[in-house]
Amino acid sequence: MTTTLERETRPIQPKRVNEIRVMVGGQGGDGTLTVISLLARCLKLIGLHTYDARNVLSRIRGGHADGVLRGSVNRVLCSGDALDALVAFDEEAVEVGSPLLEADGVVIFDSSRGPLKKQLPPRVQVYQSKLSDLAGTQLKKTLLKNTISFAILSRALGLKQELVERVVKERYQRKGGEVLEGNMAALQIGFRLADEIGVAAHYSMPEGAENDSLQVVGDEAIGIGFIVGGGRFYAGYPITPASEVLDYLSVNLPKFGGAAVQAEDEISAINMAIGAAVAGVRSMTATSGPGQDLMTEGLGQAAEAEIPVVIVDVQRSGPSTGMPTKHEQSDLNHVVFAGHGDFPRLVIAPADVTDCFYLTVDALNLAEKYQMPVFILIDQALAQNSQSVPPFDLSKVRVERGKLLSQTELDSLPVYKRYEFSSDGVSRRTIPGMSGGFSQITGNEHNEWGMVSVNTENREKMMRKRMLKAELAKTEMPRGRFYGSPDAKIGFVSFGSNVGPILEAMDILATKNVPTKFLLVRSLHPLHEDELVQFLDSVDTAFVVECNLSGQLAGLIRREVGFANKIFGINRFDGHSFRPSEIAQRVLEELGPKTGGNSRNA
Amino acid sequence: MTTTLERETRPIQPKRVNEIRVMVGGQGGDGTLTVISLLARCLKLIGLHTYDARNVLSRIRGGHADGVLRGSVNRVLCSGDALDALVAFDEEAVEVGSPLLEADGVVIFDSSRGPLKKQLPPRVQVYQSKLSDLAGTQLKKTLLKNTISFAILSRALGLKQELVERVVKERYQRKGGEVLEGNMAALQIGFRLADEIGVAAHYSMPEGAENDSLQVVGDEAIGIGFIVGGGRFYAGYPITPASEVLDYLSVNLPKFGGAAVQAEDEISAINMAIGAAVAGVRSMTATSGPGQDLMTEGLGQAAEAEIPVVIVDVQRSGPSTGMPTKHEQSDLNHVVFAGHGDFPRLVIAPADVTDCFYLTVDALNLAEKYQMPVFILIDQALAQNSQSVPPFDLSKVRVERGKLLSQTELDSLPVYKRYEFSSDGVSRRTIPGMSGGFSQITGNEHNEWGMVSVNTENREKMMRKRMLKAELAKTEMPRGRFYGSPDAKIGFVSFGSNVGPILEAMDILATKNVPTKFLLVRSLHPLHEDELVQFLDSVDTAFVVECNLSGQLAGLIRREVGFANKIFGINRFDGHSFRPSEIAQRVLEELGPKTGGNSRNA
Amino acid sequence: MPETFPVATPIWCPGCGDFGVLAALKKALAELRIPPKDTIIVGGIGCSGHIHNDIQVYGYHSLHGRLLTTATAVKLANPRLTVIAAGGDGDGYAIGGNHFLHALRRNPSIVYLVMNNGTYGLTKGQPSPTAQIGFEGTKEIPFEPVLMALSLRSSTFVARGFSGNQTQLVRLIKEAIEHESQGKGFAFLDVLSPCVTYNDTYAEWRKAVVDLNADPDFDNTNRSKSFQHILETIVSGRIPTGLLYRGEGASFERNVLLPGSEPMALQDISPEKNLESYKKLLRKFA
Amino acid sequence: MPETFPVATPIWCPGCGDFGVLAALKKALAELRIPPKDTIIVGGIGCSGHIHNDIQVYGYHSLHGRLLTTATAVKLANPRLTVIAAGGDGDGYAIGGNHFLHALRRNPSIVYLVMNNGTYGLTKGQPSPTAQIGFEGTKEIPFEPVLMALSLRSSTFVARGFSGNQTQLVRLIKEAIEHESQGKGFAFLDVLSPCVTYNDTYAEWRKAVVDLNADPDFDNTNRSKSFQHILETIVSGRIPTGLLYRGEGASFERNVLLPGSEPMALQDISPEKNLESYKKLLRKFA
Ligand SMILES: Cc1ncc(C[n+]2csc(CCOP(=O)(O)OP(=O)(O)O)c2C)c(N)n1
Ligand SMILES: Cc1ncc(C[n+]2csc(CCOP(=O)(O)OP(=O)(O)O)c2C)c(N)n1
Ligand code: SF4
Ligand code: SF4
Ligand SMILES: [Mg+2]
Ligand SMILES: [Mg+2]
Repeated sequence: MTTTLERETRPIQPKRVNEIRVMVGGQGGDGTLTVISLLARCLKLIGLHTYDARNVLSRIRGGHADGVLRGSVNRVLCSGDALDALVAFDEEAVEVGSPLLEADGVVIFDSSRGPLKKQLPPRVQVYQSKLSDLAGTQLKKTLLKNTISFAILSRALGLKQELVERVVKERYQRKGGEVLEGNMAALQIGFRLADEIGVAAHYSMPEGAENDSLQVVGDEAIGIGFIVGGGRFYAGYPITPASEVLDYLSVNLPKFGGAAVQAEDEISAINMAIGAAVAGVRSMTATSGPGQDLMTEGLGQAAEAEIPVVIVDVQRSGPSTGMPTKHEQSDLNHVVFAGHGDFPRLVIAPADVTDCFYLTVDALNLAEKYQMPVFILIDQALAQNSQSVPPFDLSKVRVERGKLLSQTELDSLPVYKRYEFSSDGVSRRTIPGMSGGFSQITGNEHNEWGMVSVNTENREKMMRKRMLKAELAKTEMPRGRFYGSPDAKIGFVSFGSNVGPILEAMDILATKNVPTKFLLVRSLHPLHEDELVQFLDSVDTAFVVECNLSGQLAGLIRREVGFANKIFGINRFDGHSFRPSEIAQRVLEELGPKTGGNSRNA
Repeated sequence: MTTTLERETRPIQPKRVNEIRVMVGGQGGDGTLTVISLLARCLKLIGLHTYDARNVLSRIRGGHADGVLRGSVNRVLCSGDALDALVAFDEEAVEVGSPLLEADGVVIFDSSRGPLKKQLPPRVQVYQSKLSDLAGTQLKKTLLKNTISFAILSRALGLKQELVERVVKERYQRKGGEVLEGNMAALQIGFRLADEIGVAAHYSMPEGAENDSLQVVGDEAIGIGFIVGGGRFYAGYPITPASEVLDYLSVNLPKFGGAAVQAEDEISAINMAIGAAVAGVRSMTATSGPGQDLMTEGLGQAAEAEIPVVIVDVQRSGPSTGMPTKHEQSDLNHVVFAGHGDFPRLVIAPADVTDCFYLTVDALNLAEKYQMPVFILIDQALAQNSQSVPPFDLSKVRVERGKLLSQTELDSLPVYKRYEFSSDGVSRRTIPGMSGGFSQITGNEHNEWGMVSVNTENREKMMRKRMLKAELAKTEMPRGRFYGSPDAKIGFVSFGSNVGPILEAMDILATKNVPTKFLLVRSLHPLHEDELVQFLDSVDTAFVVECNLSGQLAGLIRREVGFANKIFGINRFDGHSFRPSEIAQRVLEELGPKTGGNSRNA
Repeated sequence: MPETFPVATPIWCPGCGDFGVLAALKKALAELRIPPKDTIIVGGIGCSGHIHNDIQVYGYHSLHGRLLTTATAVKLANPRLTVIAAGGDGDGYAIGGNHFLHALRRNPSIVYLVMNNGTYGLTKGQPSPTAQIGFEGTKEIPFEPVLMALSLRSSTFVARGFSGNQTQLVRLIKEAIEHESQGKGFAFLDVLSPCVTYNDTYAEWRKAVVDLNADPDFDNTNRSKSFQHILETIVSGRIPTGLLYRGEGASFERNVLLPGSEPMALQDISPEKNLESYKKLLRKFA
Repeated sequence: MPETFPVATPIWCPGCGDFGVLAALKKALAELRIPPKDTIIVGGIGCSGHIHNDIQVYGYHSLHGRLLTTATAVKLANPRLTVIAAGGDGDGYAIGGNHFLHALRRNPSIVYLVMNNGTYGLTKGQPSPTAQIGFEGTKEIPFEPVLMALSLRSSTFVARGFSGNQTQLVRLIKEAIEHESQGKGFAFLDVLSPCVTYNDTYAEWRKAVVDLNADPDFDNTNRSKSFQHILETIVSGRIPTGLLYRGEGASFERNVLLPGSEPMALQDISPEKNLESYKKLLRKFA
């Protein structure tokens, strides 16, 4: 079989760009996403920052899957609005990716199942060839089409061949043997193919030295933060998109004398986390919506019995089994309100991978200082998309264990009561094995000793004691971040991974002379009312941007600080993150012809 | 052993009353509460209405337990503020009951373990005797002290001996033999004892013919409503204070070809209810807080898969295991917000036993018409305290099955799609066994056929379809009830069993020249904003009365309609229901010296 | 007859054992002439748990691990239906283990097909309770569902098949469905169904499986003997398959339902229908 | 030494079997000289689940049915502790059944005492999975926890005692605690502990119990033989008691924890302590 790279004959001038956006699409499970990670590594080595996003189905093989990589001289926090290049292994991938292509974008198409059918705009450059067939005949492994395509892509992006070879080599070094050889051979085939028919360098990116940033996904950053923050016991049950926390900790916790247990279900997971905490270990569990539901009872137990435990909720499209691999931010109500009875809890919402690391350490400290459950609420995009982040600063990490007594401290006490009333509501803790520290820890209402009690006075005091802790904890909860022009009368309020698209939407709006500002909320419960009141007071219209239908953040804000008539919701709930342009567009639509006008209530 | 009924020598004149309030207190599990139910029966037979309340510990024997019975010529919905008579089997019962005693109240005390120590106010009449000892020596069964005390009590209350004998006979007829004889003998001993030492008739109640009201507790009324409303499948797991629903239905459902299954846990219970509903049966489950937590995932499944199921939440003191036998209203947030993702649900809050019956029928209809989960939210007091209610009117019961197709209707369709889009969001339902009605029912996001789908357009439409149903269902949800003077500027807003104490508090306030009005909310989700807005607009201060610490109803109201600056919370969370005087007192305190003034924000 | 949902193409990876289970199930249903309209498949959550999408019968996709308790209620609601629960080993033995235990205890007449691959396919290859020692670092001795099923004195049908042995599998599924249809109770059938992507055990399993029904010494009506035989087989490194135990006992629906009453799902529940008995309910409180 | 919580008076009804369990447990702990400060009792929810309040050791009152999974983690966190889980049959075999199964599968070194009375005492007498046929309308064959425990190939200690036989019970509890303390795995001890209020089985049980360890034919090291012996005993209307099975296998904590590492609960987790290894974690992402 002869391979032809059908090339159109326009002369190409490499475009100088500070940013490059590439999609690779094909069938789930056939390794197309590897191309994304190889490219990410290349770009890092020439000093760029990267962001990647994956779009897969809840099945292991087959069905459309794609990944987008964005490389930039600046840190980026979303995949943006458009694509410069598209590697497509089938027609469906072209359907999905081409609407986003820049007018002069590049398409690399695997024509093994026939030439490209889709009609593309005239300036789009299409390179097509039977990549899979080529890999099959020459390398006996059709999956190596990926590496072949990567070689071609690297040419179109103007990347140096040595760099590309180094990255592929590094990547398969450990596997060695056939795997390494096959991939290196595939690269050469790709380069030859590109040479043969003269694939042009369409882009030229600024090349610098490798930057020192880390490429990490949110789930992993939480895992790292957990270990560094002194966490030693983790229990979890597999679930998309939280499994990466389990995976990461299963490999890494044992090195530190810790353990990551795969529980039989999420009920077991949270109760194991509770058990380890009772014994004195910093512990955590992570799951997504369905698992969160099952942890509800354990949550109340941790609160009532005053047990420090960190719960990570990685939100996906609900309700119920929903769309397991898809993005959403619709568990706010659940994490803030779920569970019978009144009890304290803290809900922290990291907005980027850096936050995921530092706020996990904070969560561990808060849990132990205030002896209560602390949620880390993230979303699928933040959990699974990798970001370039500055190296985590280990010197900033503090482990604060609050009123956990040492044996010496305990020895000096005349009386030890696990739930002793105190001015800050926090009682001293002992752990089993300490002499003189006997305690009864219970989810029943109890007196200071931890003995079951229905005494009405005691009850009232215990309820207030627990609630007081949350009020005091609030003073240590992460503050929001402010962006934009202080004088703007149009504001955004949002949380989580929306920070990326919103910041870029603000840039777009600025170019249209719509100055905006933005309050990124990072504590969802308790809310910092002061920052919200100040912000909402200062704007005419506040767009509350969230990936859910009902406006859960907007609801929390109305409940806690009011301002219903200034709040306008921008909501998305189709399983995907916002795009910057879409947010800008919705704002412009809402403001109508004359910008800055007051908007109607959502 | 000789028994003496130590009697003080003031001459007694029977007081004519329209109402009588009696407490019987002793150790848990020793049958003292039987006295309450015997008395309730007597009062009904002379035409009075009754209300009883029980105060027990979460243990089977031992520890203080008491019951209060209130009989009145009017319907009463709480146990009120004071006691006319107290039967105390130990000193602790006197401690508990005596503070509530009227100045000229009566105490009947079992002095088997020594004469009464507690000093009581001078006008209180104490009759003490070694009742248990007497029962032990004369009847070989100390527990018969209860029946002895009942005889004495009946004298003090001025009840006719034949009536008392009839009631005791009726009560033990079925058990017959020794039990019946023992109790009848105990009665005689009691009467003789009373005669011997001349127990006076302290009260005289209006005696009429037996009234036709039913004496029912809320849990049972829900059980009856369920059967009459066409419910045939119930699954539950034992839990206080919801077990009575399981108990009632276990006995009665089988008679109708239905089944009440004791599941292995609450997760199983809700999934069984779902399974039966999928098969076409009206189904229900009931539990309390800890079980509700475990049902969270099932709730979302029912909503996403559009399965009609009724969930009864009988609130008790939370959080966690909390105080299992104690009253609270602190699951509002949970039932309204729990569960990951956005999905529709309905929350109905019956306020009295009559509501429990009719609103259960409504819940079944709403669940099936709108194909979604419907909560019936009640509280321990409503669930377990018995009220005299007018006989349920069976002619008012309708069974509306919504879009459940008959085979004939199905036959006439060209296409059948389980989740077909429609103008009201409701799709036609078939049940397995129908020909041509194949459907896929799933908790994954799905297309109209019920096949898993992540198509973005479909997703948005399906989300809106489900949410639309709740909006339309709202028009059929129970409206609130208004009480009091329309012109009053002081308002109450509340729900559930608080209706009793609030109505009486309003009477107290009226006597102090503080006119009030009251909106009793009966739909908690969706809320009827219109009635709230209208009510809140019309008052200066709204006291939101609820048995929880954090003001959950107040929070819901702020979230949905605002008015934060008019709302003032009256909260109780020590495990007991409000007393009328306490509510009145708190209002007066809040209003300060000049009534009607504007109050500060809670 | 209205047009109904288009049967889906399975989502499974090429070569997945579940294809064999689907094929055998279809064949068994067809050969037994079970009316599709009276059949409902209750799927679990997992790769395996999509099987109900691939057959033209009624389908319900349960919550993860909850298929058995749901299916039990479907049966009570309408004993005339053929109720088949089908899911994975993670679904059934990890998160769903308690419902498995209680289904065995109650003995409702439903078929339970477990596509057992020792792993969580859909979440990408974590070890399940039946994972072999060494798989993804597993150190625990694998859970043996057939032994556990035998340990409940109320179990009436315990079997194991292999997706790679269609003849045997079709036979076992047919026997399971017959057990169910005749109201004899819970027909439990664990099917070895390899996950070629994450835990490809085809070769090992093909070597290790042994059909105990082919052994004349094997008595599948004696609970302890069967237990012993299975245990010895396992200890010797082989995998016992076949109809491993068959016993008798009242089914759950028989124990629970009023004999001779109309299935709840088909009852006329209009209030007029039962007015007199409803009045009786009220009289108890008068 | 600080004054700590005052040991509670049991909440049980006079005559409740749980008094016997408490007495035997106290005796066993004392005789083995287990240091109270290194002992933690994890109680379930139920009448039985209050037992931890009645002994001066560390106590944790778990959620209903969750005592085993909690206790497993306590053990992993600090294997030096003596971890005793103690609860009811509703707690352990109904809602908690799955954790029972998985504790048997994982074999953590903890003692599990079930106060088995065939009923839900604290919620007023509903039948539990072990309720005898006829109790409160029960029609299902009672669940046999000891048979199920035997059916897991990883179980290492399966026993049954009777609250009415203190000598045997103390011996069994001591053996269970020794199994746990020596890190041999999960020591499961079902104790017949009658509920005199709702299901008073004292008389029947006293008649029916038989100590299998007294039978020279009984081999408690052979899983299938023990299974058979127990089953036959039950079928003949008697109740097998004694140490019913003792086997060997790696404990969960041995499988999971880095050999020789300091118990997690006692580690110094200040960041300085591990700075170099933490830096290594970061380098993986650079
Ligand atoms: C409550 C809950 N927890 C976790 C998950 C995620 N999840 C989906 S499938 C699955 C396991 C699948 O394993 P198995 O049942 O063996 O099926 P297989 O894919 O191997 O066929 C899990 C854990 C879920 N859907 N729900
Ligand atoms: C999730 C949950 N469901 C139900 C209950 C109510 N509950 C308390 S104790 C109990 C059963 C007790 O039975 P068992 O474990 O046998 O203990 P016993 O009282 O018989 O000793 C139940 C169902 C609960 N506390 N939590
Ligand atoms: S991942 Fe495994 S179980 Fe899932 S479809 Fe693929 S081969 Fe089958
Ligand atoms: S109810 Fe039964 S189990 Fe509970 S304390 Fe009383 S006798 Fe014991
Ligand atoms: Mg599997
Ligand atoms: Mg019990």
